[in-house]
Amino acid sequence: MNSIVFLVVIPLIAAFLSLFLEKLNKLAMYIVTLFNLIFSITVLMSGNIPFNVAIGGWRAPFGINFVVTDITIYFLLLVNIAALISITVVNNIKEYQFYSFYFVLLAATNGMVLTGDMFNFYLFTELSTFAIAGLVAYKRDRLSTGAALKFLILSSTASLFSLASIGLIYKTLGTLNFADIALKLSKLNQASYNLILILFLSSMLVELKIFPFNLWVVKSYEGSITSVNMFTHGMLGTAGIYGAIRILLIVFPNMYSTNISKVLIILSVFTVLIGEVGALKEKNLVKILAFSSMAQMGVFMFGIALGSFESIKGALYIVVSNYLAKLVMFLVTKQYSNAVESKNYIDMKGLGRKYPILAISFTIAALSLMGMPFFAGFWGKFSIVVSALALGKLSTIGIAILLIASVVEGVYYLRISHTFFAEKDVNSVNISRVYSLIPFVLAAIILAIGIYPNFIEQILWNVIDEIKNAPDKYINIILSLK
Amino acid sequence: MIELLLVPLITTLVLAFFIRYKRITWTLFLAANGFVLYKLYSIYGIWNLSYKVDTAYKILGAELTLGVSNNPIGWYFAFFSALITLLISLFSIGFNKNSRSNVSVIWMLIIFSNLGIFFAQDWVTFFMMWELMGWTSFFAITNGKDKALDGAKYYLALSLFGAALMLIAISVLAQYTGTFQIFASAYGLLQIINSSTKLGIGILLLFLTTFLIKSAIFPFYMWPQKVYSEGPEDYITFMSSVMIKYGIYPMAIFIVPVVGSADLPMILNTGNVLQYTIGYLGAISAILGTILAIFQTDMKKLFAYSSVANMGYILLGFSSMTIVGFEGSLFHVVNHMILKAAIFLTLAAVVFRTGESEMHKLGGLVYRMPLTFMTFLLGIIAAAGIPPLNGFGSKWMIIQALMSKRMVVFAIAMIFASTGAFMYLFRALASIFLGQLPDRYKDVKEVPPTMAIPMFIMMVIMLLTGVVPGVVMKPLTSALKAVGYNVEVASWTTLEGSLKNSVIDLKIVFYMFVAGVIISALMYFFGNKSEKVPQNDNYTAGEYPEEWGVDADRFNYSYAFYQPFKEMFEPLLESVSIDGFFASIGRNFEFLSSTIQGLFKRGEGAVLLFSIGVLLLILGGLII
Amino acid sequence: MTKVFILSSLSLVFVGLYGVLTRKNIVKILIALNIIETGINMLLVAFGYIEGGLTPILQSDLSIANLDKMVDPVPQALVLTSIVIGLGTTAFALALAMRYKNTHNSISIRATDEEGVNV
Amino acid sequence: MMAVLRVFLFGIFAIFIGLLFMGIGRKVIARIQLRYGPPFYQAFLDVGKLFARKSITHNFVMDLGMVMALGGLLATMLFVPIAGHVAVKTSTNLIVIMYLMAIGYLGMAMAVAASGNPNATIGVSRALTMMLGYEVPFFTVILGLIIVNGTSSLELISQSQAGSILNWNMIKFPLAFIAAEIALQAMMGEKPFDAMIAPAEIASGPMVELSGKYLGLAFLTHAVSIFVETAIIVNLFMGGASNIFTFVLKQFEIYLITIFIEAVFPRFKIEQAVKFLWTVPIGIAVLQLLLILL
Repeated sequence: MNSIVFLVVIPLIAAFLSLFLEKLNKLAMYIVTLFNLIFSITVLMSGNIPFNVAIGGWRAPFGINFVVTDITIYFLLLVNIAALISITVVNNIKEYQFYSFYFVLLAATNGMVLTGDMFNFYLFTELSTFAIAGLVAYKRDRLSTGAALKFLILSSTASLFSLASIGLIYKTLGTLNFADIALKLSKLNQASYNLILILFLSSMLVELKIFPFNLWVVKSYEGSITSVNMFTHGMLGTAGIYGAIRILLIVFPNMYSTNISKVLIILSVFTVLIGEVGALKEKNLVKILAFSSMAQMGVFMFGIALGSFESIKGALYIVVSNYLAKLVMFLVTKQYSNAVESKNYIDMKGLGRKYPILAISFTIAALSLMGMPFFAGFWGKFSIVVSALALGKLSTIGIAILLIASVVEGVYYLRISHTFFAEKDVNSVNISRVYSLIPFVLAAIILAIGIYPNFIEQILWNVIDEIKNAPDKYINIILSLK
Repeated sequence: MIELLLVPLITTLVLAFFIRYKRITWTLFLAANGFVLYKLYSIYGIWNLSYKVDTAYKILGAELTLGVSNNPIGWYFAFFSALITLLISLFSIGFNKNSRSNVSVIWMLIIFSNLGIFFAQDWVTFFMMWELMGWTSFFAITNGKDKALDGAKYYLALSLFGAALMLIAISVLAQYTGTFQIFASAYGLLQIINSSTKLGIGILLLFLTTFLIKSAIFPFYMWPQKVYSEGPEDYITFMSSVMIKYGIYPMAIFIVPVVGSADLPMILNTGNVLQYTIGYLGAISAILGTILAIFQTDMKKLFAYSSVANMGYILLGFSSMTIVGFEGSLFHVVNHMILKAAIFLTLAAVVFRTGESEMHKLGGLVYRMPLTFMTFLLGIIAAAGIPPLNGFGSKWMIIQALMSKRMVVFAIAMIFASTGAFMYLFRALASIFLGQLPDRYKDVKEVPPTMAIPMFIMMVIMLLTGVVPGVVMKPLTSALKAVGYNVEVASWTTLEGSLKNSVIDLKIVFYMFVAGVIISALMYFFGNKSEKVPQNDNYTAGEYPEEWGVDADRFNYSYAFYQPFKEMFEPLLESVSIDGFFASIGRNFEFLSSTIQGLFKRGEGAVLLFSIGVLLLILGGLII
Repeated sequence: MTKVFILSSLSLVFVGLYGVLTRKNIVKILIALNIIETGINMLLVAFGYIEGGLTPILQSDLSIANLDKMVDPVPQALVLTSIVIGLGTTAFALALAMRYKNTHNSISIRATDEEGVNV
Repeated sequence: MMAVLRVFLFGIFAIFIGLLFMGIGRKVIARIQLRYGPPFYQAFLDVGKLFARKSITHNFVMDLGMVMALGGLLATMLFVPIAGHVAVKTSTNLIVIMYLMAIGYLGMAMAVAASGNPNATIGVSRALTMMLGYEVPFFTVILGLIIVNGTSSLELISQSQAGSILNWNMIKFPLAFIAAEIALQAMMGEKPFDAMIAPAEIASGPMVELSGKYLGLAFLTHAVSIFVETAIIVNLFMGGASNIFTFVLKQFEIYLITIFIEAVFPRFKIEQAVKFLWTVPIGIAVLQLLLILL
């Protein structure tokens, strides 16, 4: 399966070509994205997962390699599906820059998920933030320019930290391959281990939107167009989550014996609190979604930081629910805000009565984010709560605060849903019913997971299994150890 | 068993499809409720019915199983709530003819959760249904109206908060007992209380708080008035009669058995600490609810507080922890369901015809809506707990239980509340229906038959349960017997108290009342004829103000009805303002929210905060 | 010698960080970022440096025999890549800064992003 | 048939005794106030005259309410043991009696409120406020007695005091008796607790719009309520009686106390009355309750 490289190469070639394609860019965007998606599905179906591709024939610890395991392929699919859904809302964009940046983003996020090498991960991360900054700046007004610049400065600073961490890893272990690092890290002394982890973590937390690394979030979301929001959420965000799972859980599993995991618990609780409370008074729907996605990442991080397999499973449920729900919400926001030419949700009053499917999808997504039963988010919340209560005082206090924050979340989300359904005449507004389709399907998936979790449970256990048996399922495959 | 849950669910989908056709939806709604009632009737006595779903979802190392089962007490709650719901849904057909929004879809979903709550076999199922009920209520209350949003938000926040507490409680309990089954975990909790008291009581209090929130007991008594005053009236009828009992049901099957058999420190040899906690909460709710109800000017708010007081009675009955008190409480649950439904239906009818819910703007409606008046009259007689109607029996049993356990404070609170009930109930009666009819309501008509029939049936039911309490007590006592309580199945008309020689036969009470009325009616007919004259004949002393070019002013004494009384209590009520406390929580959150928004709005400190974050991590990782 | 390299590169990092944190001018911030980057690059090169080592080019048998005396080439390759990335970032950031100047009429990072408000 | 006759006789008896008491009461008050006063049978004459007059009504609620008022009180009266006799065999439960009494008051209140006169409604509002004032101390007293006797049956409580006068609850629990007496004063609506009638302020309050047989029914209601209330006190505190004559005599003693107080006291404002009822009699009753419990 050496052809897996095409997932990165083809979008990169497309990025170059986009300079010349002009009007064909949109078509190219669809073709490349579909290619990526279909290719990933083929890989999933081919049945020879897990496998390891050594680029240029250099064997694992020395060369650059792409790895495809269960986790990889699921996240690959998530990234590419998000890409496909997001580009459906791209219209009337003529500038080739947008398309170039998009292709770069696609290549970078695919690369982030595929790579088995620390330095490449850094490179792809840098590339994707670069692309996102460019896409955020697309609107060319004051807000988006400021947001993009500030995001760029923050992420460059952060990436330099991770570069330093990579240098340290190379200095101490003499390798940059994930599997090799994982194998050798345990021999490292505690202080160096912690320093490496801290430096790397601090750059990764920027993408994971954890407070206090997340000051870019709200501005970037507010300043960019909806499709870019969906890129940020569905592609960059998902790839970042993949990074967190791969690197924290498989490469640095010893983290849980240090105090860093406790600091992470505290930070994630703060993130949730700040995200939920910040959204309480907000009127701009996009900003609300930004705050909320921050909070959801906090919940995810909380689950990861707890470190029990059940809580990780809960965190993964949260990822799935947040992934689907936010896509739905951005799609709905896009349609509604276009219709009333405002992002203030109060202006969207009454739209739900005329276009109920969009509003119902939004409500379902919101309920899932709130962790309501019969929706996907509930299983995540339930797992995290149960495991948090078993893990001592800090996590108990943490989960209590998290639950109270979810009350706030419930209030502001259902307030929005209510506004959609409120009584008001909205005859002048017109939205094509076609746009209801994707939100509806996504919302139906949320509902299906909520009611019948068996299917997704199986997949998540595969993921957990890989984390649990990392030496067998990941390290040895790559290093071809028997 | 499963079709009982599936039918409401499928109906919800169908209703959602037909949401724009009111006639179809409400008829379907009625039919579904009819089916539910019939189904419930047919599963009476088959206590081994159950339905289980095995999921692959792993929690606490085991795969989760969700299940519903036909448990006797749950059946008792479910059956009577289904009966009331059926009547309300009949009323709704007429009531919703002109409404702009259609609440039936979300209401059907609530009925689904209603059945789920009453039949849940394990805490997870229970919790799922509980949460479902919380957010669906939010949408049902607002029903597209902005003015209802505040109350609905308040309710939502409280129920989400309660659900969060319950989730914690369920998880901790499952960790220690290893099971999610409700009855098994009750036993487990008892053992936890006996081995490590603090933890056990902590879990119990978490559960209790959740249930108190839903049943509007003391610290959480504010939501009914906020919600009832703005929600759609027919749904509010359902809410005030049925939904407010959701907190009582788990208390009856879980809290009461555990508290009753736990080995805890006693107070004055009459009851343990938790028993008194429950009792005091109930007593405060009963008294506070009564006093606040007396001061309301909005009739829906008045009856909202009356609900608070009634929930207080039920808690008082529980706190006695005797079988009579327990039976009395459960009996009062159904009685309150019936009489509150009857009262709120009449209020809905009044609002339907006049569009007004401030009592002092109404008056004299008895001239125009006699049937509504009669229903209301019987409703308030029942609510006041006056014998030939149904509120009496249960209140009597509760007082008996309290007296036999020598819980004097609670007994006095109970009497205070039920005497106070006369005050607010009569005030509502006088202000809405009696007195002089304002000119603007001259053309008000009696409600149409679809609305009149359920009201009439309500009257019959109230009288029936008042005179023949066996129609409720027989299923109740059989249910209690089926779950293992040591009780005799009650007879049709007698109620048994717990003191010496305290068996009352409500049939005799009714006969005596009839005898009294007959004697008095004889007196009445014995007297000389009376003549029916219009109000002004007497009121303006036989003169005709129109002739002098002035209109006869119509005024009722109804605005500051209990002003002297209010002045007595005002300082007290101002000093204990729970509402202010909750409002200040809301304000603090909003202030915090603006601060956070400010932080994220500028965004230039990103790198600084980033560095702080790194320092924190270093602090955690390297130094500590 | 390596220690001197490491220490000087670390001091560069902190100087740069100080610049990023305290400067208001965007161009100065970007310069400070570049200083950090240089520091980190130097750090990486220093990690691979061996005192008195050989150039890591395989040209004769002699060099093969002295493999362990060779300077590690990997960090240098990494640094080359990261310099390229840094260049790209700086260029892009400067382009954005130009637009920032146009839209905000200021190159202070503290300029408000709200529409229609003059600085 | 026998039972029906019995019930009927009890009713007539109560009305007769009540009216007689009212008449005597008026005479006694007049004598205390150094007036001559009407003859002791004046109440019968009044009622007779009122029933013979034509009257006016505004709606059916007035008729219904007045019938309900008298009917409710008569029903209550049938539950009260009179010298050991009860109209029908029941457990003469005190709580039932207390609640049944309320239906009479409710009917009365409904009828006068339906008359549409604000003065009447003001009167009712005061009466109900007063009711909250006296029910609480009265119940506190009853609660003590119920706890002592372990029963809420009025008949059993009165039987437990059989024998010498020292067995009377009046002697055993004097504080309770005092509290009950004060509450009784309010219950009967006599001075100083007659703010609900207050002719000078609100034109006799509830009675303002009543005429003819409606007023007559109101009179009868008042008569029966006097009978019932005094009978309850006699049963509770004076050990009932072995024959009806003694019983009525004891009732009369109780009524006389009320009348004496009525004759010499001015009127409380309504909030003063409630405050008084919630401090003095409740304090006494609670003291008694504590003595009983501890």
